[in-house]
Amino acid sequence: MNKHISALALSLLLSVIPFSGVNAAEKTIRIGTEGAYPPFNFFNADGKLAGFDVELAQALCDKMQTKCTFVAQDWDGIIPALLAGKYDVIVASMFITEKRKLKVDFSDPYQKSAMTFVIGKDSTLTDFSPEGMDGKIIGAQGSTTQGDFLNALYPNSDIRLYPTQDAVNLDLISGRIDAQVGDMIPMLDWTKKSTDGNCCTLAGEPITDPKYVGDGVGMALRQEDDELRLKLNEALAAVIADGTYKKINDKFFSVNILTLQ
Amino acid sequence: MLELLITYAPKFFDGALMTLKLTFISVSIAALLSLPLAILRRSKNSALQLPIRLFVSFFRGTPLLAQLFLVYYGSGQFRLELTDLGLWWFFRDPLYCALFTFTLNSTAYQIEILRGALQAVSSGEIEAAVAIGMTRRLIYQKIILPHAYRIAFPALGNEVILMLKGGAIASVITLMDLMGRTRQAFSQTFDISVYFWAALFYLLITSAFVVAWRLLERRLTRHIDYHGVNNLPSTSSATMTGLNNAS
Amino acid sequence: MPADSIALQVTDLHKSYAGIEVLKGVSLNANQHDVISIIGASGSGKSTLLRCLNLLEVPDSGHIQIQGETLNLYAPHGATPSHKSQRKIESIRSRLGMVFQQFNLWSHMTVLENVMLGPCSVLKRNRDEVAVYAKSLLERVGMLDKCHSYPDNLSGGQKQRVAIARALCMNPQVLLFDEPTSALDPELVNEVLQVIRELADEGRTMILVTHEMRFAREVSSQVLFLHQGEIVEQGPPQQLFNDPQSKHLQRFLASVNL
Amino acid sequence: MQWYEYLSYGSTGWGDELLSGLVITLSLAAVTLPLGLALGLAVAAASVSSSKAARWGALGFTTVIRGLPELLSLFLIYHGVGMLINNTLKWLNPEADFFELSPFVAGVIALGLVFAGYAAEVLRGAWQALDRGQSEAGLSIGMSKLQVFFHIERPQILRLALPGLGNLWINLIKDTALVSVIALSDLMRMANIAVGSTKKPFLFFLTVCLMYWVICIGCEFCIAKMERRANRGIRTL
Repeated sequence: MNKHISALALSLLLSVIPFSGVNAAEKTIRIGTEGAYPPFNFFNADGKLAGFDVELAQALCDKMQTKCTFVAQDWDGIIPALLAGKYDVIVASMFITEKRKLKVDFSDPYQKSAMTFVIGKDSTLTDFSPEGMDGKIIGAQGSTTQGDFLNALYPNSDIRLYPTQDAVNLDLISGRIDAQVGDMIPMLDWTKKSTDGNCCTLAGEPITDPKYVGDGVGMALRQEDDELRLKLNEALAAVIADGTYKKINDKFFSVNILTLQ
Repeated sequence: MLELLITYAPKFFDGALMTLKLTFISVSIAALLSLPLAILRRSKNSALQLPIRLFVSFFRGTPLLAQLFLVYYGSGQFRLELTDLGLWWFFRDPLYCALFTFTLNSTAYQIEILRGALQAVSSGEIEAAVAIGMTRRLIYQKIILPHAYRIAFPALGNEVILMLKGGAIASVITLMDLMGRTRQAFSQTFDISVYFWAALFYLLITSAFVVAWRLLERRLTRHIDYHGVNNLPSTSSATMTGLNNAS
Repeated sequence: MPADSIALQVTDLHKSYAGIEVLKGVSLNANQHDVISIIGASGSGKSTLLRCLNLLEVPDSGHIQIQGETLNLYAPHGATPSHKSQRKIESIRSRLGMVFQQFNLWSHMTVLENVMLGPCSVLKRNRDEVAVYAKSLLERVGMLDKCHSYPDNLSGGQKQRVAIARALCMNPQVLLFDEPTSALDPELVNEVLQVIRELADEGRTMILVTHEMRFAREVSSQVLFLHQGEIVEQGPPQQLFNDPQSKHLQRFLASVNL
Repeated sequence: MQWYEYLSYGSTGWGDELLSGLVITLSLAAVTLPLGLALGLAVAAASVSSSKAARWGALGFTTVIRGLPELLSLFLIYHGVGMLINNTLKWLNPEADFFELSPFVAGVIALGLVFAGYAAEVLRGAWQALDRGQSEAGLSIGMSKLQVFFHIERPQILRLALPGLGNLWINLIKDTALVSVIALSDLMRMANIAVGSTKKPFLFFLTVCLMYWVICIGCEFCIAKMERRANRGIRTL
């Protein structure tokens, strides 16, 4: 009797642990995001993930009528963890770049991409060309397109790469860095909406060179997951068409981030 | 795998230099600070002793990572006050912040090491010096300190290695040390072998240091009979034990 | 001599360390109630002989026989004994009580625990019975009042008396003493010798390595003189001490200043 | 907002998040300890065994573990072992689902290996410092080697190794902070998240420092008590 029960338990255990959710129809989609990139994805004081990315992803899941779980992952390891199968799709406002396309596939863009310089309000900087920024300290989040952009074009500036965008913001507030380069929308949001972002303002022309900002912002998937990618694209088109996208957009932003108009 | 090394070797090399710079500057300053503090720590006057004990306890009882965050990002919160005090230029620089934190941390550990070593100097030797009329200062100079440093030498070597390894967190405040370069290279290649190369680099540095320290130790302690100790196959590794926390 | 009166019989024991032969074929017989003293200069192999008897050192070759159990050793140098002979070795050891020069009390156990561990763990005897017996032995060596002390709080003489009680508690057929008083301060020697003397008077079979010549002379039924790994002379104490035959023994007795 | 409101318990304050991080930190350390200790004991046994291969293996293990920064070991395990397991699973069964090496498990493995590397040295030192006479006394009354180990050597090794192991335990608690870098929601990471949201780095980092400090002092106190217990009857000067 006991033997039977333990055998049963064992087989249950085996079926649950390594091969969880083999049944595709009932598969939960695991969504990876960073959780340190407000207002797109961040932890609220409840310790829960929130933000535009999170709400949009939830809307997509509702549309596809599947269950979704969210997983937070440091930006540095966000692609390796996808490849290792920690989650199935990254929804973390990731730019669609050529370099990333070597490793992952992207959905259709769900935001337009651009980068911008941000400076303190009392800053006297006006020239953001590589010459103008000679000898200046510029911060950006590491392992990002901003970092690649700075490393490639600003060899004479002191470039500092931080583990999180929050950390860059902190050091811009404290004046450790003269300027930072960040994604247009979160920077817009941070400087306009938050109390601590009040210190700072966008500066210079938006940076839109597709070499660095790519073709917009997309959801990243493993290259073999074509089926999920197509389903997500379908769902994305649907939530844009039925106005859900606009509702979420307006909850977080004053501009339409799909078009940046 | 080798290609990767060739591409990233110059950056690794830069990073290794930064790692060495961070370690040796902070350990050296800490060495200067820790001796007077260790002597004060042994004083019977609790007004002198207590703050040092608290200092040592705090820095040994909290993670280096938390200390670094506290100093770096914490000081950023007090920019105006620090500017008024004329200190902001110092705390503005991540390198200074890291050196400051690592120095304080290493000082705390070195105080404990020296305290133990000072205690281990036998009272008989000190009495003998008192008996021939040596002054307190002279006794410290000629008897206690040479002896104490000889006792502390292996533990101080361990402390340097702990700092070298502990310093690998410097990249969280934008310093591109060996670990920082490694993480950067990984984020560009997603190739796990980057970490293996970094491991090899670290092992090379630590082993080279262990050997150098042991040679130095042997030179400094030539007069002590090491018969049968130096020939143990395990002493090279024993030099690296983390036992310098022992109080 | 009737066979059943033989307590321990050792034949042709050889032992070398790193090519140097320390025991060159030693044989000895201990009958019931014998007290055998082994004397000799330091380095003559006395302690090695005793340690070989208890197999703390495994002899290279020879036979050890103890009431019903025989161990034949033909092992090549440095060979570890097989599992089967390991069991036999343990069984032989449990019948031989050993008292060490350095006491070797277990410092993490109380006096009583030290005495009780062997019977409880090796002989698997009932704890309560062992406790009663252990206490009676401690009383006999005059240590009952210290039975809950730890060894580090005892004097050397007290430690050695506990060590003797520990050996006795195994009910050994033969007691081995390895220079039991050499590590003691002079004023503590007598309290230990007194205990050993009482054991001899009781008729215990004992083998004793000692420097206390006067004591050896008083308590021994037989004395062996060991010189460079060989037994040069043996016999009753009066004969050996009063009428030494060999030059070595004469020289030795002169040097120890009886 | 006042500082104590930031630390309060509830949906506006971060007190509850910090406490949940503390639970993760402590459970990580508590799970790691027995595993690290067992592995350390095995390595220590190998380093004093009669097999030359085992001795060299143990020496290699301790040298590598103690020559690498803990952070690097953590990354190696987190990224490397995860990849290894997945490749093996894929190879065994191409249909297999991805196996996720959670940050917690990666942390336990990495910190356990680090702990074992140091603990092996402490235990080996204690083993070598044992008074051989005491083991001989055990053998001399016919105890088997196993009995000698269990009744005589083991308790004494523990006593001799306790101060060293105590230090390693405190180091382990502090090293758990590194796991925050690989996305485990431990105390350190919760503080980082709170700082990101509130922009009050000094307050939160000081708070976590004090929390670690209190834990470490508490542990030191307990270890001292255990040492006193273990040293019953041992005369120390």
